Amino acid sequence: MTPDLAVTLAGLRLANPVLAASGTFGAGREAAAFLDLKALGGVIVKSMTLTPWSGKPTPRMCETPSGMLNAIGIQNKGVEHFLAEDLPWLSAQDATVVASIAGNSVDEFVKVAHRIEAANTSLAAVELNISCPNLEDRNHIFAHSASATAEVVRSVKAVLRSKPVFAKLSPNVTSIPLIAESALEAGADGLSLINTVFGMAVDVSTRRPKLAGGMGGLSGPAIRPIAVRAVHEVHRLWPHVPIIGQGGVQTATDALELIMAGASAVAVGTANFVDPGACPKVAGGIRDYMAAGGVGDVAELVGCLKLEG
Amino acid sequence: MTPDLAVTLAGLRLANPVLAASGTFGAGREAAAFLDLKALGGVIVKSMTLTPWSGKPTPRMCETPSGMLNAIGIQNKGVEHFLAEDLPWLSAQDATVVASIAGNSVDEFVKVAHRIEAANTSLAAVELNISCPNLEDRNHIFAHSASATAEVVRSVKAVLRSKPVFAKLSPNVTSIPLIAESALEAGADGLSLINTVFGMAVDVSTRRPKLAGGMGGLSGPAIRPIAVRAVHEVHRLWPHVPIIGQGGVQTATDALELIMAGASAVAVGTANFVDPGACPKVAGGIRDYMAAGGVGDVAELVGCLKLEG
Amino acid sequence: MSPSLVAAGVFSHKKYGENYHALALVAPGIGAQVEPGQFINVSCGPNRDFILRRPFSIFRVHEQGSAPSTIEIVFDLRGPGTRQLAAMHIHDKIDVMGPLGVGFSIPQRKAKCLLVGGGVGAAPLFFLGDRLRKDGHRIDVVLGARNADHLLNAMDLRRMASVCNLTTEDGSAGARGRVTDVLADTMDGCGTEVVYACGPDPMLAAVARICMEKKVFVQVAVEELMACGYGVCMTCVMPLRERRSKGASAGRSVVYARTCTEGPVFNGAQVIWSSGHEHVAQDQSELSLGGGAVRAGLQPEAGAGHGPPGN
Amino acid sequence: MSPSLVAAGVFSHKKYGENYHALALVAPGIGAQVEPGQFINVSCGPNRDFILRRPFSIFRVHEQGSAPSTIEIVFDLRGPGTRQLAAMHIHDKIDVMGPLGVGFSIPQRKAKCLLVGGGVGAAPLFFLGDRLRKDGHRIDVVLGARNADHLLNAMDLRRMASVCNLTTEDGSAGARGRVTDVLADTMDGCGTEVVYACGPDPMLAAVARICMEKKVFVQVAVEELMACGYGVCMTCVMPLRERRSKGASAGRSVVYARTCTEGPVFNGAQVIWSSGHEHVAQDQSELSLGGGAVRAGLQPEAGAGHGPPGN
Ligand SMILES: Cc1cc2nc3c(=O)[nH]c(=O)nc-3n(C[C@H](O)[C@H](O)[C@H](O)COP(=O)(O)OP(=O)(O)OC[C@H]3O[C@@H](n4cnc5c(N)ncnc54)[C@H](O)[C@@H]3O)c2cc1C
Ligand SMILES: Cc1cc2nc3c(=O)[nH]c(=O)nc-3n(C[C@H](O)[C@H](O)[C@H](O)COP(=O)(O)OP(=O)(O)OC[C@H]3O[C@@H](n4cnc5c(N)ncnc54)[C@H](O)[C@@H]3O)c2cc1C
Ligand SMILES: Cc1cc2nc3c(=O)[nH]c(=O)nc-3n(C[C@H](O)[C@H](O)[C@H](O)COP(=O)(O)O)c2cc1C
Ligand SMILES: Cc1cc2nc3c(=O)[nH]c(=O)nc-3n(C[C@H](O)[C@H](O)[C@H](O)COP(=O)(O)O)c2cc1C
Ligand code: FES
Ligand code: FES
Repeated sequence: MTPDLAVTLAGLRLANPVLAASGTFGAGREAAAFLDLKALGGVIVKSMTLTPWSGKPTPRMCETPSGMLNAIGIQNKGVEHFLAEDLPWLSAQDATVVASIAGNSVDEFVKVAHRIEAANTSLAAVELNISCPNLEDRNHIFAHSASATAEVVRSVKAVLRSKPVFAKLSPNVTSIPLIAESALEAGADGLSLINTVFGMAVDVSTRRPKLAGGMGGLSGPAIRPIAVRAVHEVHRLWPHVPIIGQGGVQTATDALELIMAGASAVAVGTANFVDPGACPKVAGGIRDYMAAGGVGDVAELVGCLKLEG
Repeated sequence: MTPDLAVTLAGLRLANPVLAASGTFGAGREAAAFLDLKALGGVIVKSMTLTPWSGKPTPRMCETPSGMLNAIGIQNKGVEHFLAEDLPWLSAQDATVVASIAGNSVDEFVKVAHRIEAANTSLAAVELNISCPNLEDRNHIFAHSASATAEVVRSVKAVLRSKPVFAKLSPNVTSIPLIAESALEAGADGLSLINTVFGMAVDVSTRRPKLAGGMGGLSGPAIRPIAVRAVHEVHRLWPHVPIIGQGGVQTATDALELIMAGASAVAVGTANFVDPGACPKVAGGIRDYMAAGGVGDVAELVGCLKLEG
Repeated sequence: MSPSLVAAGVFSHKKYGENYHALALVAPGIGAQVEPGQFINVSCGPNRDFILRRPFSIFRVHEQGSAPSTIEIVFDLRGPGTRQLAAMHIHDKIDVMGPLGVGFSIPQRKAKCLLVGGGVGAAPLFFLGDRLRKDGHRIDVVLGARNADHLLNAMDLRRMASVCNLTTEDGSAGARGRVTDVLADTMDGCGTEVVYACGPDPMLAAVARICMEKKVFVQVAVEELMACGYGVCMTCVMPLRERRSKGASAGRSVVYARTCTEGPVFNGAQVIWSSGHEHVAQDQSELSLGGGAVRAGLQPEAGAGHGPPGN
Repeated sequence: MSPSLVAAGVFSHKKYGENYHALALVAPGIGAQVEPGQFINVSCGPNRDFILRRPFSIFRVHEQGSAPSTIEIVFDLRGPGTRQLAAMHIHDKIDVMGPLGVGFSIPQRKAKCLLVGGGVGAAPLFFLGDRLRKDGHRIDVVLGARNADHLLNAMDLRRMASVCNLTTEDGSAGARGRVTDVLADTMDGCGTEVVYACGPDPMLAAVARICMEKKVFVQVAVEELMACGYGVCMTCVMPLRERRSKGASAGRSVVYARTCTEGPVFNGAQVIWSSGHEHVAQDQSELSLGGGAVRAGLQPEAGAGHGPPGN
């Protein structure tokens, strides 16, 4: 029996459950030097905005124990560049592509969604990166508010009718289920859990923050327990909602933690920086685990966590 | 010039700014085999409750990248045992002692505070561990609600008039400053930042959570960036509020990150498990840093972080 | 003796069969004072995957004339920590905390002692056996393992034992089966008065049950996950039945005792063995309530034992 | 040539003076194709303190007859990564990604080239010098460092250079002062047509300014913090002045270019050097707005540049 790694999340069909996380794989071009993009479950491209964004000043990253902080500020060339340059190239590679949308207002999200819908492409799905400051609400992060989350999701879903939409939630909230609930009520087809954890580091010799932006987003193995918890919390309340788990995945074991907690697929982020071939390696390890344990379909593992003695 | 490491936080006088964190140093007895308790800035004892608590089933801990998860469930022998057995012993060692109170209702906090006030001891201060489930509010954690936080603080302050009270906040909230504000308005003399970060880990061979309790609290170096961020967020809004920074401190550099972000003192937690002498070593390293840089008084370093270019 | 932190030097590194590594350490101050059943907590060197020390029982103590005695530990490869220890060479330095815990109690009068060990868990029985023999007690042994390769240094035990019964699950050495299959007969045949057992929890539970049926005093050395090893973190607890005489709480009750400081050796009759993941429910209900284990289990939104985390 | 991941073998490990380690690596596929100014990204082994690779310039390439060419890197000890590399022995394996980045452009016609280097940052000038000489260009050198001990392998540069001026901050070798103190005179004396500079940012900024005043083409190789090294993370960016001709955005503008893929070699006249922690404000204002840098600075609750984090 060859294990079946294919999964479908709210219409998003993946050959295997391991995607590259947004912002850690560009639009696949650079990584293609190292691997065949078809070997990935999918590529979630760097978040795109309505107009090109230049991002934050440097230094934009620093390392922390088993992790890193980043404050890139979503530097990207905008949705038009994605549609004109990146997507056709990705399609030519036969890659499964998920677009990620970011913006500083609901209107910006909607306009990007509109462009994507109008372009009527082979895009497989859309992720909403709502861990952005909402300039219309005193810079509060969309994903930190149930109502702002709902507003973005509802408005995007109103124009983007042909693709499954995943809301990517922030772990920096009191209750992830509360935000998840409002995203789902607003029509999200699935959830991505989690974006980076807010953190900060200080250079004690210069007495300055190590990031020019002060605070940054913590990623890497250090946050994996937080991601597993988030996926578990949401999955036990909505077992049928597809979740793309992410946060600290480096190995197949890490991915299986998220899958058993309830993720139907996982995204690999920071680990791509060390090894552009991380995603297919993780998928291969999941296949080995399934083969060794006689698991025929990866779906059997989703949320299989046993809680009671 | 010998650097002056003594600090005073809202009347809490410490010979140096490095304390042992609650729950990681017992009541000092076991660690006393390895070091002189007077060498610590202070000992924050394991949280105590009105009656003895037995804690959660095992396994209660697991390791994660650069950190660990725990779910002890505040196993302790209760306030009477503390007052009758631990405190007299600690006082005989000339240790500076901070009590930590926990409870499952406001009433339980108040009753413990009352016993402490009535005992009229040499206790230096009290920390409120409000990262406990509130049984009167559907198990919600006190520290996750501004109003519940305020109620605990206000009620305790009403009976505990002779000691400074530090509210120990949880990082698992959307806005730490919002909770801090309500703790301060309710009369907290200072804040302890941060308690552990909620997380979870899965044993993929047994398909069970690695902790019997499912979720647990993440501590250790992995969470240091989260602690530094929390201290910074609160300090920049209330620069005069004394903060005991904690989360991932292993070395003097780690402690200085928190101090520069705005902590007047730091507490060392998980690092005590590896080295019971961690606190005085951290204090010694701070002294070396000050001597090398010509810093006379550690207070000069508190919040000295430079944000602008 | 109270524990200390010592920079120990690796004195020798041996292998027992395919699976077991033994490190002898020059650990000044520890070797002279350690008791059978006690353990040390070892820093395995810097590693990304873990931050804590690793506990190991004292396998043997070697007197070195006037030089400090060396202590020996034996271990199998489980994860990153034991892998790093297995890469240690003579003269390497290892940061050791010890001696830790409460060891076995030694009979006051001459007694017929049975040592029962499973796998590498048998390690402390060697040090214990040496001590019992020195004190003039009769020793019998039941040693079990998965297969012949995993029987820990059976030769040494055979030398000190009057009767030495081996069991392996695959029958590759001794009787096919588990130590508990031959335990009752061995006890009867030897007239055993005291049993000392170390090994995996399910084995210890079965040994304790058999001993209790036979009303033979049994001491077990348990292995629990430990964060600190010296008594401050409360991760390593075992539920014990206790008889209290004082006031309101008089009668039978259950307490969580710290394996690292109140153990790792316990009276086998007192231990409440877990069945699978969590401890036997009817015993748990006797635990004093708190924000932790039991109450949270009653909350509808959290599965039993799966309440909000509490430190 | 597109980069690849290679398990490289350590071929030799030398020291230059007290401070610099040089590792020659057999890195099949990389040595034959790498260009001066390119770099490799090295996994320094498992470590608790960091997870990312460490970038190093190609210091030299050694032809090995029919065997694959070896590449050499040189580095000083800064933190945990370089400490681990410094502990590498011959035959150890190192996981290497490369070749990465865009190297120096070589003059199309014979030219008088001046190489300017500071500290260990001078590393890529050795490989570049070899190439320029092979192509028949004249080479002059200005090499500076803190003290004589930190002058990177000055002998080698002296051999290839027509003029070689050394500077040290303490005067322990060459002229007392900095490379920029002797740069203009050297350029005048040598009739320099192209300048290649590597070293710390403030040195590069000063070199670029002097060259721009003299209207001499200057290429700089910068070192920025890098998370990925191959173009996907956007951490390593440098602000560059760009001239655009297209449509609405025509005119002068500023872009953040990736050091790892669009650099590390840039036209020195295009780079906007940072003054201290952040980049010069008036240039920043020309960056296209977004959730990031500039707008957040306008928000009252967040200090300039200290807005909410955004990935
Ligand atoms: C008092 C005491 C004495 C011990 N004596 C010995 C000994 O003499 N020889 C020996 O080989 N081992 C002994 N152990 C177990 C030993 O501590 C573990 O094998 C070791 O910590 C594993 O570390 P690791 O990093 O290699 O593996 P990890 O990756 O930490 O663990 C691998 C596996 O081993 C299990 N494990 C880890 N720690 C323990 C533990 N403390 N007890 C039981 N299982 C554990 C884990 O759950 C996991 O499944 C003892 C444990 C205790 C508490
Ligand atoms: C394209 C490129 C080429 C390089 N070539 C060389 C070289 O040939 N020889 C050499 O010795 N070094 C070179 N560096 C710098 C080298 O990468 C760092 O010294 C190394 O990463 C430090 O790692 P560490 O773990 O030892 O120290 P860390 O603890 O990571 O850092 C120690 C200190 O060095 C600084 N640092 C770390 N990384 C960089 C970096 N990428 N650029 C500048 N400063 C940094 C840190 O800010 C910190 O202050 C190059 C860097 C880049 C980007
Ligand atoms: C440098 C960097 C840039 C990122 N950029 C984005 C982004 O543009 N959009 C987004 O939704 N997430 C972004 N992320 C978050 C990742 O997609 C991922 O959710 C997070 O890093 C956790 O996964 P990891 O621990 O595997 O990295 C970024 C992360 C990093 C480290
Ligand atoms: C095993 C363990 C038990 C703890 N028990 C308590 C407790 O009883 N009360 C409390 O306020 N905090 C408790 N904490 C939290 C610590 O005091 C500290 O805030 C936290 O661990 C972060 O610091 P660290 O990263 O240095 O460990 C506990 C932490 C650990 C690891
Ligand atoms: S291991 Fe910490 S109390 Fe036993
Ligand atoms: S280092 Fe990642 S884009 Fe340059």
